Amino acid sequence: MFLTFAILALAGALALLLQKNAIEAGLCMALSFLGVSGLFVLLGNPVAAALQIIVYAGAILILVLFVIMLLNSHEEEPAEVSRPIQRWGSVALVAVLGLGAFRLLNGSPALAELAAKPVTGASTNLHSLGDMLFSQHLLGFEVAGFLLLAAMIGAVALVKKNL
Amino acid sequence: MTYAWLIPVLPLLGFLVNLLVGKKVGKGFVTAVAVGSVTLSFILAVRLFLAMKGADGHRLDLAYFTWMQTGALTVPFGFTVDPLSGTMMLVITGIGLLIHLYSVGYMHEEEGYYRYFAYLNLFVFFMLTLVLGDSLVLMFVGWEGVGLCSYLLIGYYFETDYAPDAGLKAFLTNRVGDLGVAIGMMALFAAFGTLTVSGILTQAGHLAPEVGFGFLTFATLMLFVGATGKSAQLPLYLWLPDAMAGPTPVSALIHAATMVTSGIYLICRLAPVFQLTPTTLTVVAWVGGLTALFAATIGLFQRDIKKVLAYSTVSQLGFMFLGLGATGFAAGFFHVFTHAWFKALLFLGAGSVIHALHHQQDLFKMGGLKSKTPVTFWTMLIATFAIMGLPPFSGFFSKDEILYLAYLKSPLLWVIGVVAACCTSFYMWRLMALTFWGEPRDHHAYDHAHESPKTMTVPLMVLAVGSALFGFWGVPEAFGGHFAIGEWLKPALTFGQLHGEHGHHAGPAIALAATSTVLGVIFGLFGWFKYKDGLAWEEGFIAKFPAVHRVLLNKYYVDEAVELTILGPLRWFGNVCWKLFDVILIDGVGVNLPAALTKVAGDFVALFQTGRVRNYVFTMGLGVAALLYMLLK
Amino acid sequence: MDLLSGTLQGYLLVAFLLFLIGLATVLLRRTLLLQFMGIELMLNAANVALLAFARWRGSDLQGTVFYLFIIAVAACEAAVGLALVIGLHRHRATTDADKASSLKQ
Amino acid sequence: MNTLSLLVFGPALLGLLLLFLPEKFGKAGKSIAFLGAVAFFVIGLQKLWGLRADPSVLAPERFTWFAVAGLPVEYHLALDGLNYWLVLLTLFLVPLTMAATWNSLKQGEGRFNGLFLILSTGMLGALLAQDLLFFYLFWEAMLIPMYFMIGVWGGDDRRYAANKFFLFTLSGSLLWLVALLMVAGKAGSFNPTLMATAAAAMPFGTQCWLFLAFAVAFAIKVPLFPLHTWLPDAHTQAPTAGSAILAGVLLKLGGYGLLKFAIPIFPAAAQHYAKPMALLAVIAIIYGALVAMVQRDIKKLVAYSSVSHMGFVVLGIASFTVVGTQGAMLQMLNHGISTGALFLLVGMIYDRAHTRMIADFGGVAVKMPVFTAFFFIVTLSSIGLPLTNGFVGEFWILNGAFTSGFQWGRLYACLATFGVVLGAAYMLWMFKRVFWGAENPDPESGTHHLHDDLNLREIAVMLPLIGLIFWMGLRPGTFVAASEASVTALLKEVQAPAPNMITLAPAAAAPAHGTEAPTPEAGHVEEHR
Amino acid sequence: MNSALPTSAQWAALMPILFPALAAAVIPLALLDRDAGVQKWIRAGVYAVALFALGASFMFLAELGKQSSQPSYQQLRLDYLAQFTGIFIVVAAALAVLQSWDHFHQEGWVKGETISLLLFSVSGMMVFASTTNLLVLFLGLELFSIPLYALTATLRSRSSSSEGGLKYFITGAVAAACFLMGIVILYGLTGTLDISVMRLQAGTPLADPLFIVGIGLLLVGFLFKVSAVPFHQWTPDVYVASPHPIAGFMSVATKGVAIVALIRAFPGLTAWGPVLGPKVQGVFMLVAVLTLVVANLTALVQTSAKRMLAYSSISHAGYLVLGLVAGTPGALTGMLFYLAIYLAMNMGAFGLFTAFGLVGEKDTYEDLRGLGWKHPLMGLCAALILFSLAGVPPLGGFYGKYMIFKELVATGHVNLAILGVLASLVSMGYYLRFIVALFLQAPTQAQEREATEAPVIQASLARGTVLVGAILVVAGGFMQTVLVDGFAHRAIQGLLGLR
Repeated sequence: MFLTFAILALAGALALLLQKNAIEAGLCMALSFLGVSGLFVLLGNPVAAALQIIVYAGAILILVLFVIMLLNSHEEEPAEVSRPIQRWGSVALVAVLGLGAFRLLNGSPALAELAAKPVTGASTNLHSLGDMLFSQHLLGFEVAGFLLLAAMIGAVALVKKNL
Repeated sequence: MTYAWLIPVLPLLGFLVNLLVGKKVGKGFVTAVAVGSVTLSFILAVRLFLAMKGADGHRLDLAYFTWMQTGALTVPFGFTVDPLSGTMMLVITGIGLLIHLYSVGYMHEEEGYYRYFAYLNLFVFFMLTLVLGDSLVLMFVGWEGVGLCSYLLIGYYFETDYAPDAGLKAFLTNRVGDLGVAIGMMALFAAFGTLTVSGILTQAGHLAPEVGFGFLTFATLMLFVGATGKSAQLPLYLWLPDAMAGPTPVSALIHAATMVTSGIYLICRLAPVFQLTPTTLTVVAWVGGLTALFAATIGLFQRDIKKVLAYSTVSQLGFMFLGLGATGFAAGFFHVFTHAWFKALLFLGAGSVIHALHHQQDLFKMGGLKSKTPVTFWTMLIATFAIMGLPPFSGFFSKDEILYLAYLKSPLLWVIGVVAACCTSFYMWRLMALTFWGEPRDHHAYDHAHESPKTMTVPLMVLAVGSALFGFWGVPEAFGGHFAIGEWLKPALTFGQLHGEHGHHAGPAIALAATSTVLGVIFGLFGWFKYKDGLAWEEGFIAKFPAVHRVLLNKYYVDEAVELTILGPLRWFGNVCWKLFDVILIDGVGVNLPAALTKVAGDFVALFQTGRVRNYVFTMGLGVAALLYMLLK
Repeated sequence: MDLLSGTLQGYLLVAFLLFLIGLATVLLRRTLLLQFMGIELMLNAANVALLAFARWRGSDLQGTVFYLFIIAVAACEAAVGLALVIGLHRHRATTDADKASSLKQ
Repeated sequence: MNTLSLLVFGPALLGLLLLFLPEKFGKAGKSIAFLGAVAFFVIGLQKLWGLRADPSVLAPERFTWFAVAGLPVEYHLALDGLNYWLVLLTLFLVPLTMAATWNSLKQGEGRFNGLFLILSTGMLGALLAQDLLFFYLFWEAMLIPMYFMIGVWGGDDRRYAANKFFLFTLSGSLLWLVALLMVAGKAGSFNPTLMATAAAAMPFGTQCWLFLAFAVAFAIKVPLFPLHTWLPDAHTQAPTAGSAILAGVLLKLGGYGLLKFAIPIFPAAAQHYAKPMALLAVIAIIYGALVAMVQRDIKKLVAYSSVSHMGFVVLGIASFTVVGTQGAMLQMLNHGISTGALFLLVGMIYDRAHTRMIADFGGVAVKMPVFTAFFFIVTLSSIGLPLTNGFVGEFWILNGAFTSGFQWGRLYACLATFGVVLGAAYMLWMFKRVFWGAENPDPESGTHHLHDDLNLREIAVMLPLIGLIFWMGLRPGTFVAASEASVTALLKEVQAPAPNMITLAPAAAAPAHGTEAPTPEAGHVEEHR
Repeated sequence: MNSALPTSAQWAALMPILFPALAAAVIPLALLDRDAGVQKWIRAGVYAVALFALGASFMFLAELGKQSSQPSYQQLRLDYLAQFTGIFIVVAAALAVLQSWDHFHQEGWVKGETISLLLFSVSGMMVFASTTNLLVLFLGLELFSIPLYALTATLRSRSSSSEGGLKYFITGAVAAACFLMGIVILYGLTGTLDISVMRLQAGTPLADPLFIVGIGLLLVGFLFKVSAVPFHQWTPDVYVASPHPIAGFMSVATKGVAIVALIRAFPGLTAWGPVLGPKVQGVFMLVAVLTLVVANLTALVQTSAKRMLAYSSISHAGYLVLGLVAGTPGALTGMLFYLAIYLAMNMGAFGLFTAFGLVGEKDTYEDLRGLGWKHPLMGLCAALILFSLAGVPPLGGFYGKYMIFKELVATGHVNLAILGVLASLVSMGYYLRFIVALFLQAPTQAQEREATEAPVIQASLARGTVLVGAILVVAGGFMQTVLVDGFAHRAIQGLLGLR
């Protein structure tokens, strides 16, 4: 199961990377999100899985697609200048970082120690989550509220029609 | 002796008064101030001289205040009057007075009359400081000061092209010499710990002569370098002929009678120290001898009457150094003394001629003036006899003493001296013949020629008397005298110390004197005969030996050589320093290049600021990778 | 250790790869909207790692709380980011990141 | 208010006020500044003159200013033998320069003089400060007013010159700051005495590096070859007042700093580097003179002459003898007077002719005899003619170097004398070309634009300077008496080698010694005392 | 489940943050995009509210400073360092608000949401600076970043504005993602979100490579906000695109809180153990060197004065990071002092543009020609501020550098100190260029003409702020003891537990 969802998530992401059409790329992203949410289920966290679908795939992605439609820019515009350094440099950079990540995962004793421990604890439920959120993380919650408000005001300020 | 300080200060006051108000108040006042101050000064000088003569050991030390005092260096401000400086003092004020008087007539038409007399007074002040100063530093004040006055007076006609150049040349050449004096002073200070003359001489008495090249030799040689500058010896004689650009009385006073002899005075002053350094004395003798010959040969074919006299002066100064170098300090000084009279006379006579011919200085344009300017003629004749060494005129005794001592030092030096003396006779008679005999070659000037006014002729006559008679002060024993001047100067020259006695009158004194005198007379007559009727002989000589004549006329091309080998390279090097080192290397490479490189580096770094956000992220990514690598390494 | 089975390392690998793919999208794609999606991917990657760690930390609830906040942040970024894209599109009629390079040097 | 504090900070306060004066009150501002400067001079003279025998009797003003993280910085102003005359010189030159350049500026006169007053605060503060960080503050703060004086009121190339001046000087002092912090950190204080103790405990190599950092900062200010190239530009481009005060006082701070801080803190290193320092000084003397000789601009010529003259100061300091150091002290004053006067004179002729090119002149002596006389006297002072001040300083320095405890002293002293010759060469050559000869026939020439001789104001400005030139030449003791004790103590403290006097063979031992003396360096020479 | 209302002590911790946030929430109600017909008194009211909120916040913080209590609420802890930072932010924001009144009126673009966003950002910064909990830290970071993204692009009539905003957004989001990833890794390996607990907690694998990567990614987030090289490239573009007061605020406050957060996260060299400590120091060293070199060199070749100031702010980050390299309490104190002066200098410097009435894209040196003489007071302030930026004594900027260099030298980093002074030398080059433009160059004829035609510039508030900046800069030069001992010293002592 893990492999399936992992491949789904990664394949979706990779497809997004390689996709020319913005809308199709959006759909690929949705696919990737689905894979991720599957992973969350495997991690015993159905709440997160649900939120992933609802908020990410449901809200954010739709927002992105909306904007794509609005701007009517489905296809990537042709490049004015090809920038091989940027392209191949980026590829190399990502490859090196990927290699590093791979080695890191195999070379970290602390991680191995942690992974070796048995998985304990029940899967997350909403009730305990709410409790936690409104007691120990009330501050964070408030800050997040302000954050959303600020983002809203910002977005409004930025896209009003009259210049 | 409380008045002693007035002797130099009076001329200084005269200078200040004339410079500040002279322009406005008129020539009468200027004359009164200038001549008056020197006259007073002269009178006081005579009094002081007599007081000194009566004093113990013929010596008066007058201390005024401490001039400099720091660390181990103490320089008092004070005067010393002894036979040496006393005699010089009299010569300066005396001849100075005469020349002041003469100048009243000579300069009466000049616009810068007040300026001229102010400078002249200043010169007297500095010259007196030089001879009276009881420390080397104070002497140096006078030493540089007379150079300054010489500079100012040479450049008196400052609107012209040549006079400022000549003045500059004089000052700078003198400065080169002064450099030697400065180094010499430092060396003497290092050796003796004091710079007062008495202090140095006292200690010098306890020292052994220095064989070879020791520290003292270095010091005395440096002082001698200074002397060559001031007294126009090889190789620093170059300025003196050019110095004739100044008014003629100046040439007489400064560039013949007084300032140029200060080199000899300096060496005499420090005679006990020079005694300790035979190497230096040898150098002095040879330089003197060679200068005498060298300048005399140049003098042979000069056309400018003052140039002839100038080279003659250089040559005579060479004789004096020859005398000093042959340990005849007294003899050298004797020649200074006699030369002061007859050379001043010659110059003033020449000035009189020039004045008569309305500033005509070219010998080839003169002629036949014997009758027009009789006083001038006769007085100059006396001076000519003196300079050619005809007995019993003054020059005979002094020159003969020098040649005799030179013979003792080295016969070759004697030969050189005699050749130079012969040349002297020749060109002097050439000068006389061209000026006073023959046909006038410039009729216009001749027709307007007239004898000079009294203020000019009286000094001539006084000087003529001096030229004729003062030789008897130093009649050598060979001629029945007892060299009185030597005895007189002895306390000053030996400072009561050991004095390297030379075997006086051991050699063929009379024979030598006779030889040189006869040769001199022969050459003098030769010159007179060849020139008394005109320029034909010289033209023939030029036709026969054009090269020799050209070389001599152009003074061996030394000026050109100096320009080519010293001044040119110096300027070139200055330019190199400026354009190459300063502008290109230090400023360019050292200052502007780093600045420019920084700019270029900035431009280069700015290239990475492409404005494309993907690049920014890429750079960040690289940064992350590098950072993680550093941390994990 | 088998990365392909559901170990902690496996989840982290997925997370890292997602992260890098997101980064690659930002680096390689010129369309601002795609770059924006890449950023969302990167945030998501963090989510995966976070929840995986939380699971191995005894199903720590803090992780899920954090996850909630991250989603909120992602939403906020989406709002502002998309607004910025629209703003730029108004002026330049483009969504090409490389063409938005008037500010430089 | 305390005297020293008043003298230091008073001008700046007045200057700041003047900066805010509106442009239309420029003339009034100028007068206020001048009166203020005169007042400060009078106050200074009145309070300080009586102290000239021993300035250190004046109680220092001292308290801890701030101590950030354990390193206290003191507000410490004090008069001592080394700074006494420089302080008076500064107080004297500021009003004098203002008066001399009364009509030189076309605009912003009030502000210019305001900056001038601020500059004088910087200079006085640097001279009086006894705490090194305190000194550093003034040292750097001086740059700012000078920068504006050059940059705003300067010649055509003023921006380049001002920037170069600023950055060049700053580069040295910034590196110096690092060294300063290093020593002060070790000493726990910026007090020179404590720093000297701390420095002495460091390895010799470190001391050398630190000394170099100190010396370079000061050498730039002096300026010592090859760090001098900012000077010609700054001098040439600065307005007259700027050049005069730059030459008059600012350069002195380099020599003063060397003597006051660099040498006492690193005595061993300083003596280790005495030879290279002296060598550079000799090069500066000759090089400055050579370059001055080929200049076409009078002001630039004078600027390079500064390089040459200040080389003497360094030579004197490097000699580590009382005579040489005292000579350096005196030479600093001399240079302040005579080069300051030269710049003022050049300014006077520039105001009339609007050119400074030597070739544009000729025959000025006919048109402006009084000016010529002044210029000539100052020239004489500059070339070190005896009886003027220039001679005494140079003579002492040369003597000091010659008898210096270092073996190279004699050679360097002899070489340095060439600078004296060259000095006469370039100054008099310039004098000849500008003042003598026939009047320049070109109707566009500078001489042609000279219509009037110096006015009373200008004569009044020059007279005190001329007076000082002769006073200092005749009675130098007045001006170095204050520093004699300080210098002697300083040299004793740093254990300078004893002067190298010569002992000659006495008469009895004559034959034995005579032959073995090929050079003046060897042979009879032996250490004396 | 202690979900009861906060106690009064807890309120004390919250109030300084809540005031700006509430004001920010209220302001849009009055003035959300109604600029066209809005009454002037409403505008004034909005600004007054903003200033009131900031003032209240300031009062609270100041009051806290007098007491010895350090109130906390949940993950929030208003210790002395937080108080210092809070005051720092509030002052910067207040100056920015004052300047923006003039600036936006000059631009003809007065919008309430700008002020609102600014205040949100202030709240976010305070949160960011007052916590050691990484979760809250992240939220604070986003709360101040996201409004700033929007603020950068707030002048939407200008195309460069939205471009700048977008660049800020993309780079910022990537950095935030890295930061987040770092937090997640750290959390995963230690099980706690509190960074101050983390390094002291038993069993923390301080030398584990994954842990180090977490720390590294955390560093990336901080360094991005500090705008240290190589995470700096957004800075100039964003500052140029922003309105002048906002640019000033960003340059000061963002960098300030990020530096404070760095001080919190890396208080001294030994904080992270013997392995990681030196490595982090090495990173700081490299970053500082790169920052000093690159920023100063690039600043030298700019033609836009504002862009130059942006690079200059990057280079100041370099000096600040040098303080971290030294890492001694003295150096950290010096950094705080530096920040205080930097606030005055940079708010003043950016305020100059408003004070001179340079609207739109007029921010090159050419546009500045001769202005120093035209406005003498501003000219003098500009000179003081610029010389202070360059670190010329006796101005405040010098002492900041002095304290940092002193500690650097004392800890044996003489090379870095030398590099630092050389960088100062280069920086002098470009500050001088600013001064040259202000004083040493006469305005062009076109500028003269324009100046006579244009209406008189009304910028008394902005000029006031510049004056305040200049006064602070001078005060920093002469009363450094008060500043250092009064605030910075105590803050660091409190942080390091030395009291």
